Amino acid sequence: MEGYRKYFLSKLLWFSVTLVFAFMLNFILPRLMPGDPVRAMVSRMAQGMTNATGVQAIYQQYTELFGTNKPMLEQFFIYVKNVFHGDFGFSFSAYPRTVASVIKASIWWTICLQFPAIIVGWLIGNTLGALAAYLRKGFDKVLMPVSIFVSNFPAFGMAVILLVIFGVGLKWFPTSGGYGFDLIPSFTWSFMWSVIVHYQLPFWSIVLIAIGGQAIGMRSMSIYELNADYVKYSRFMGIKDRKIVGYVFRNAMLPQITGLALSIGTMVGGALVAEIIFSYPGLGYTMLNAVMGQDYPLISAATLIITLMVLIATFLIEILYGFIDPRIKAAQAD
Amino acid sequence: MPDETSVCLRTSGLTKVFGAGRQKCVAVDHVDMELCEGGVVSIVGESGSGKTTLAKMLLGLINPTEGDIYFQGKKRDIRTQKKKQEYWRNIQAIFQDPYCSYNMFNKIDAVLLDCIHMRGGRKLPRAKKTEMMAEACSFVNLKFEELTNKYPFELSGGQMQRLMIARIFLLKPKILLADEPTSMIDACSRATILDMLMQLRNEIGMTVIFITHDIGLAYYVSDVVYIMEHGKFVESGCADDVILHPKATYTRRLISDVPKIHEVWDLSTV
Amino acid sequence: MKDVALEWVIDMKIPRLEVKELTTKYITRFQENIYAVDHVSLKVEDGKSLGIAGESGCGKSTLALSLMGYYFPPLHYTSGEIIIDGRNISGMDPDDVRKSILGTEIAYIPQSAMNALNPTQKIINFIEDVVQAHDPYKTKKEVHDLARSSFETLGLPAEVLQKYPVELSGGMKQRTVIAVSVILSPKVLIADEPSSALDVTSQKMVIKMLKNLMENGFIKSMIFITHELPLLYNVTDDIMVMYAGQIVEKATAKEAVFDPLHPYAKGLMGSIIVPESGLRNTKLTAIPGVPPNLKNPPSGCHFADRCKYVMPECKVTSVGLREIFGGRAYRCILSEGELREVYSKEAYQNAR
Amino acid sequence: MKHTLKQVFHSGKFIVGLSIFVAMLLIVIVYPLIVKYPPLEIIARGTFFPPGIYVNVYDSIGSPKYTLNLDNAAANRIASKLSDADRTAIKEWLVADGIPENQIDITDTKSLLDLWANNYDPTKEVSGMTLAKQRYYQRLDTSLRGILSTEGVSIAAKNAQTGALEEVGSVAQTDYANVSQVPNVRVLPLGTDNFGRDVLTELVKATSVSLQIGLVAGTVATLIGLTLGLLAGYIGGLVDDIIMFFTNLFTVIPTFVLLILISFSIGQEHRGAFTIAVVIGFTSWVWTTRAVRAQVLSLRNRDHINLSKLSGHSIVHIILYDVLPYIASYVVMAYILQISSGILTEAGLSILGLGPRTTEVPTLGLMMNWAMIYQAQILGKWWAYFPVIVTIALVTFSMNLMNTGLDQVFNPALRD
Repeated sequence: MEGYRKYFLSKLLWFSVTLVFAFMLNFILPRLMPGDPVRAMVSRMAQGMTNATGVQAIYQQYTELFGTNKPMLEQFFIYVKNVFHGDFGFSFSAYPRTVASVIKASIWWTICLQFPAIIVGWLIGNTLGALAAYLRKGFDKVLMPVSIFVSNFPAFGMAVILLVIFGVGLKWFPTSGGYGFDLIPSFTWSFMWSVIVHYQLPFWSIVLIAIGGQAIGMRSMSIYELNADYVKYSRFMGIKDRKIVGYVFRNAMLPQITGLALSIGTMVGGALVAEIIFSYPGLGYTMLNAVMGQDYPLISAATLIITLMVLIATFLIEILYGFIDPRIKAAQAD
Repeated sequence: MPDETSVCLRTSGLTKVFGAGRQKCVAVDHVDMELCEGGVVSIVGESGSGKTTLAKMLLGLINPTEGDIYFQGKKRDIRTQKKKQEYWRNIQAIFQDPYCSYNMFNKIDAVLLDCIHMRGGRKLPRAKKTEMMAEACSFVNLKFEELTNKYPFELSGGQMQRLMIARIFLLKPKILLADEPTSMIDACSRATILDMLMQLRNEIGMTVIFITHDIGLAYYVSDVVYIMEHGKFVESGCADDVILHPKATYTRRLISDVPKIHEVWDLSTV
Repeated sequence: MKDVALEWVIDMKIPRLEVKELTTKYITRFQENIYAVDHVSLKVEDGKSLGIAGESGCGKSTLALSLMGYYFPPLHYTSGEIIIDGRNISGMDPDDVRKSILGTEIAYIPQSAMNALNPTQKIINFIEDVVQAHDPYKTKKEVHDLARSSFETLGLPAEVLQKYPVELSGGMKQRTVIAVSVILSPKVLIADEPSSALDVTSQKMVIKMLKNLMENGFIKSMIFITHELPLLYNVTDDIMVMYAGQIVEKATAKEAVFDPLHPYAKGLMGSIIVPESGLRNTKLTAIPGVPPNLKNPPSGCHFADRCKYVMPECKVTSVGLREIFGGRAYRCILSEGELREVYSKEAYQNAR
Repeated sequence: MKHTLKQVFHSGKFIVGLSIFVAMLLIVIVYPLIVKYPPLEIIARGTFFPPGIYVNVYDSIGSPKYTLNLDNAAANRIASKLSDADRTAIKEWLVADGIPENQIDITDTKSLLDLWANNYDPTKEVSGMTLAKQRYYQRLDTSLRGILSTEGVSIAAKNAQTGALEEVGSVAQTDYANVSQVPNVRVLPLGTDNFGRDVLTELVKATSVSLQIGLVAGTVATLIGLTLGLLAGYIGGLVDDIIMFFTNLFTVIPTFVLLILISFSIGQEHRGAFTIAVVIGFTSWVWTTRAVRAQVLSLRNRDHINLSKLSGHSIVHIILYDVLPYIASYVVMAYILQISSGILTEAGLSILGLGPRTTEVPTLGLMMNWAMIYQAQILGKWWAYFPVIVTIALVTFSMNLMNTGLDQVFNPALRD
C-alpha cells in the first residue's frame, strides 16, 4: 500500500500543477489580444445588441471582473477567486443570463453524453482489437483496415452520416436537440423517452469514432504480449490457450487504460463537434453559439470547464490504473 | 610497485553518483588505480558493480562526480571538444555488443576511414588509404575487398568484433579499453579475438584495460587484476596472486562460485 | 519380492524419456523451412541427467522446445517420436498432451525466468491455474496447501506465493519458476539455460536446487541445456554436443570434456576458460568460420567448412552418428582410431 | 537501407495508402490546369442546385434543331411529370372504380395512363369520396391531358414597335438540340452550394488548401517536436525535466479546447489559413516530442554513439549521422500523422466557426461549416457535404494506411 500511496500523491501533485497551469493559460491567452481586451470584447459584441444600458452594465462588470486597471498578478488572483465562486460574469449572447447559468444548463448533457460514449467505445474497441490479435486471418484482415478508416474518419463526418441515414433517411431517431421541442424538462415518461431517443445518434457517433483507435492500439499491444515469454511458459505448464489469452488481454488492456487517460482530451474535442452536428444542448453546442454570438466570457468559461473535466477524468483513470496494475506498485516501491 | 614514469593512467578518489535524494546510487566509490604502460589490467565485477561506469569515466564519456584522472602524469583535461579529440587519440575502446557498436547506416569503409582521418590521414591519397585499410583488415583475418560496400550488420558477431580490432589497429592508441569484448561471442570464436588483441598489444605496445564479469577470462588475459564490488575495489594485484590465493572474502566467494573442471565445485557453500 | 525385482528390471530397460529421430522446423514469414532440430535421438534413464551443449544457433533451445511434444508456430513438428514412460506422445492429440503430459510428466524451465511469469498475477494464482488446468476439481485450499508444502520442501519462503513476479529478485524469480515447474511432480525436467542470466552466486543456488530435486527424487531425470561447458560438466552425467541442428558427440560428462572425439567437440572443449592454476599456460582453441545457414544446410558433414581435418568426401557424403562402445557416439567420417591418431599427431607437433 | 525501402514498397497497406494519396494529389494539381473557373465565384442565383449538366435554355432554342423520333420520348416526358403521389391517387381511384388491384402497376406509366384514360369518368360518383378529393381528380385529369398533348410550343417575341407578341418560331415535341452545339453549357458534377458556387471546383481548391494547412501544421509540429525530443533525449538532465514537464502538461490539457481559445483570441480578421495552420502546429507537437524522446533515450546508451564520440565527432555530427537516421522512420511516421491530424483539426475548428476567415479561400472544414449552417444534411442536399466528408476521410485514411504500413515494416513484432 505504501507504494500506491506514493503513486497517488505524485499523481495528485501533478494534477494540481496541471490545474494551475490550465488556469493560467485561460487567464493569459485572452490578455495576449492586442488592445484593451474588455473594450474590444464589449464593442465586438455590442454590434449584436441594441440594449445600450445592457452594454454599459456588461462593460462595468467586466472591468470589475478582469480588473484591467490593476497589476497582472492581482488580476490573476481576482480571476481565480471569481472562478472559485462560480462567477464568470454575464453572457453576451444570452444576456441577462450569467455565464455560470448557461454552463450549468449544458454541462450535464455533455458529461452524460461523452463519458459513457468514450468508455463504451473504449470497451468495444479493446475487445475487437484483442479478437483481431488472437483470431488473425480473416477477422484481422477485415477489422484492421476498417478500424484505420473509422479511427481517422472525422468525428463530424461520422455524425453527419449517422444523422442522414438514421435521422433523415430512416427517420428512426430525431436529428437535433436533447429532447423534443414541445417538451419541458421534467421527470415524466414522455420526456425521459424523448431524451433517450435524442441520445442515441450523438452517443453512437462518438462510440464509433472511439472504437477504431482503441482497436488498433489494443491489437498491437496484444500481439506484443502474445510473443511474451510468459505465454510460452504458461503453455508448457499445460494451461489452456483460452486462459492464456485471458492473461494476455488483461496485460494488454492495462496499458490501454493509460492510453485512454492520454487520449481522452483528443476524444472530447471530437465529441464536442459531434454535439454541434446534432445541436445537442451540451457544451459543444453552447460553444458554437458563443462563437457565433462573439460571446467571449462564455467561451473562456466553457474551455476552462472542459479542461477541468478532462483533467479530472485523466486523474481518476490514472488513480484507477495504479490500483489495478501491480507493476506500478512495484515500480514505486523501489 | 611500478615507478612513476611507467604509469600512464592513474585515478584518485574517482567517484560517480547517479540520481539524487532517495534514488541516489553510488556507482563508483572512491576508486584509485594505476595503470602501467604495456600491461594488461582486468577489472572484474558482477553486474551492477560499477565496472562499466568506471570504464566510461576512464574513456571520458561521462564526467566523474568527484576525483581525478591523471593521464601520463598530468591531470586529464577534456573540457573542450579539441582536447577530447586529443585524448581519444590516446585511448580507445571495444564494446561488449558488436551488434550495437556500429552505426548501421555507415558502410565498413566509412568506419575504417574515420580512423585514418582521426590519425590525421585526411589528406592522404585514396590509394594509400585503401592500402592502410586492407592492411588493417588482413591483420584481423578479414578480406578488405570483400568488405567494401558492405554494412557491418552483414557480418557475423565474431567478424564485427574483429573489425573493431582492425579499427584499433589503425588508430594505434596508447590505451585500449575492452569492455567485455567476448561476452556476446561464441566460445570457439573467443580465442581468435583474444589472440588478435594480444598480438596487437605486442605489436604497438599499448596498455589494455580488460573489463569482464568472467574471472577465468580475466585470469587468462591479464597481468594485474582488480576485483570490484559495489563500486569499490576489494582486491587487486598480480593475477596469479589474486586468483590462486584470494584474500578478500568477496573474491574468494566469487572464485568458489564459478564452476570448475579440474577442481571440485563445492555446492555446499551456498 | 519378485514384483519389486521385476519393476527394477523394467526400470532399467525402459528409459524415462526416449527420443527417436526427432526433426522439427521453423517456418519463417517468408515460408522458408529452417530445420533447427535434425534427426535427434536421445535417451534419459531414471536418476540420470543429460546435458546439451553447443554455441548459439545450434538448435539446443529448439530441441528443448521440441522435446515437450507441444508445438505452436513458428515451430512445427516434422517427424520422429518422443516416448515418455513408454507412451509415444508425438502422435497424440495436442489437448491430451497438454492435459496429461505437460507439467505432470515433463516440465520446462525457460531461458529467461525474468519474463516467464505473468507480471500481473500473484505466484499463487498462477499455481492455481496450473493445477486446475490438469485437475479442475482441486479446491483452492488444496492448491494452496500443496503450493506451501512444496515451496517449503524446496527451501523457498512461503511468502513468495503472495507476491507478484516484479517483487522478486532475479535469482529468487528463477528459483520460483523452478518450484512452479515441479509443482505437479513431473518425471522429466527440461532446463533451458536456467542460470545464464544470473550472477555466479545465484547460479550456484539454482544449480544446487536442481541437484537437490534430482537427489530427493522430486524429478526422475533432467535435461540441462547451456552453452557454459564447465557448468554442464558439473551438473549432468552425460553430455551431448549439438552443431547445426545435429548431435555430433554423445558421451559421459568426463569423456565429453576431457576426451572428445568429434573435431567440433574437441575445439569447443579446448576453448574452456576456468579460473584454475595452469590456465595461463594452455592455448585456447579457436575454430574459424561460422556455422552453416540452416535454411539450406550443406549436403555433406555440417561441420566440413570449419573442420581442420576436412577431406574432399566430407563435403559430399552425409555422415551418420557412429555408436561406439560404452554408449558413446559421434558424427564423423573417421573411425575412433583414426581420430585419435590425428589428434595425438597434432598434440605432438604442438608440443615440439 | 535499400532493403528496408524495398520492404516498404512491398507492404500492401503502404502501397494502397500511397496510391490513394497520390491520386488525390494529382487531381488537386491537374484539375485547376484544365478547369479554370475561380473556385469561389458565385454562379448560381439560389441555393443548392443539384448536380448535373446545366444547358442554357435560350441558347438551346437558338441552336440547330434535329428531329428524332424516339418511341419512349413521350412516356419519359410524362413519367418525369407524374409524381408518386399522383400515381398512388390514380391507383386509389381505379381500385375504387372496381379494377382489380393486381392489374395496376403504378411504376408502368404507359399502362397506368391507358387504364386512366379508359376508365376515368369525372361525373362518376365514388362512394365515400369528399368533394375536395373529387376536384383533385378533375384537376389531375386536365393536367394529364395537357401532358398527353402532342402539340409543340410556340416561341413568341415582343415586337419592338407594337409591343405585340409575334410568333418567331416553334418547338415540336420531337425537336432535339445537340448539347455540343449549344454555346452555353455548364457541367456541375456536384451541383452548387448554399452560396451558389460550383461545389466540385470549390472542393478541389479546398482540398489543396487543406493539404497545405496540414503540411504547414505538420511541419511546424514535427520541427518543434523533433527539436524538443532530441534535446530532451540526448542532453537529458534538467533540460529533459523542463521539456517533459511541458510535454506532459500539454498532453493532458485538451489541445482542441486550447485551439478554440487561441483561435477566438486571435479574432476573425487575423485568422488566415496560414495562421490557423501555424497555430495548429504549435499546439500539436507533444506526441512527436514524446516519440522522439523515447527513441533517443534508447539510442543514447547504444555503443555506436559512444564509438562515434570516441572517433572525435561533434555533438552536431552525432545527432545528424548517428541519431537522426535511426529515428528517421519514426519521425516520418509521426509527420504523416501530424499532417492528417492537422487537416482534421482545421475541419473541426471551422465547423465551430473558428476556422480561417471565409472570404479568400475555401477549406474542407469551411465547406462543411457552410453546409451545416444551411442545414444541407436535413434538406437532403447531399452534394454539399458528402463529397467533403469523403475527401477528408480519404486523405486521412490514405495517410494512416501509409503509416500503418511503415509501422509494420519498422516494428517487426507487429507483422503476422
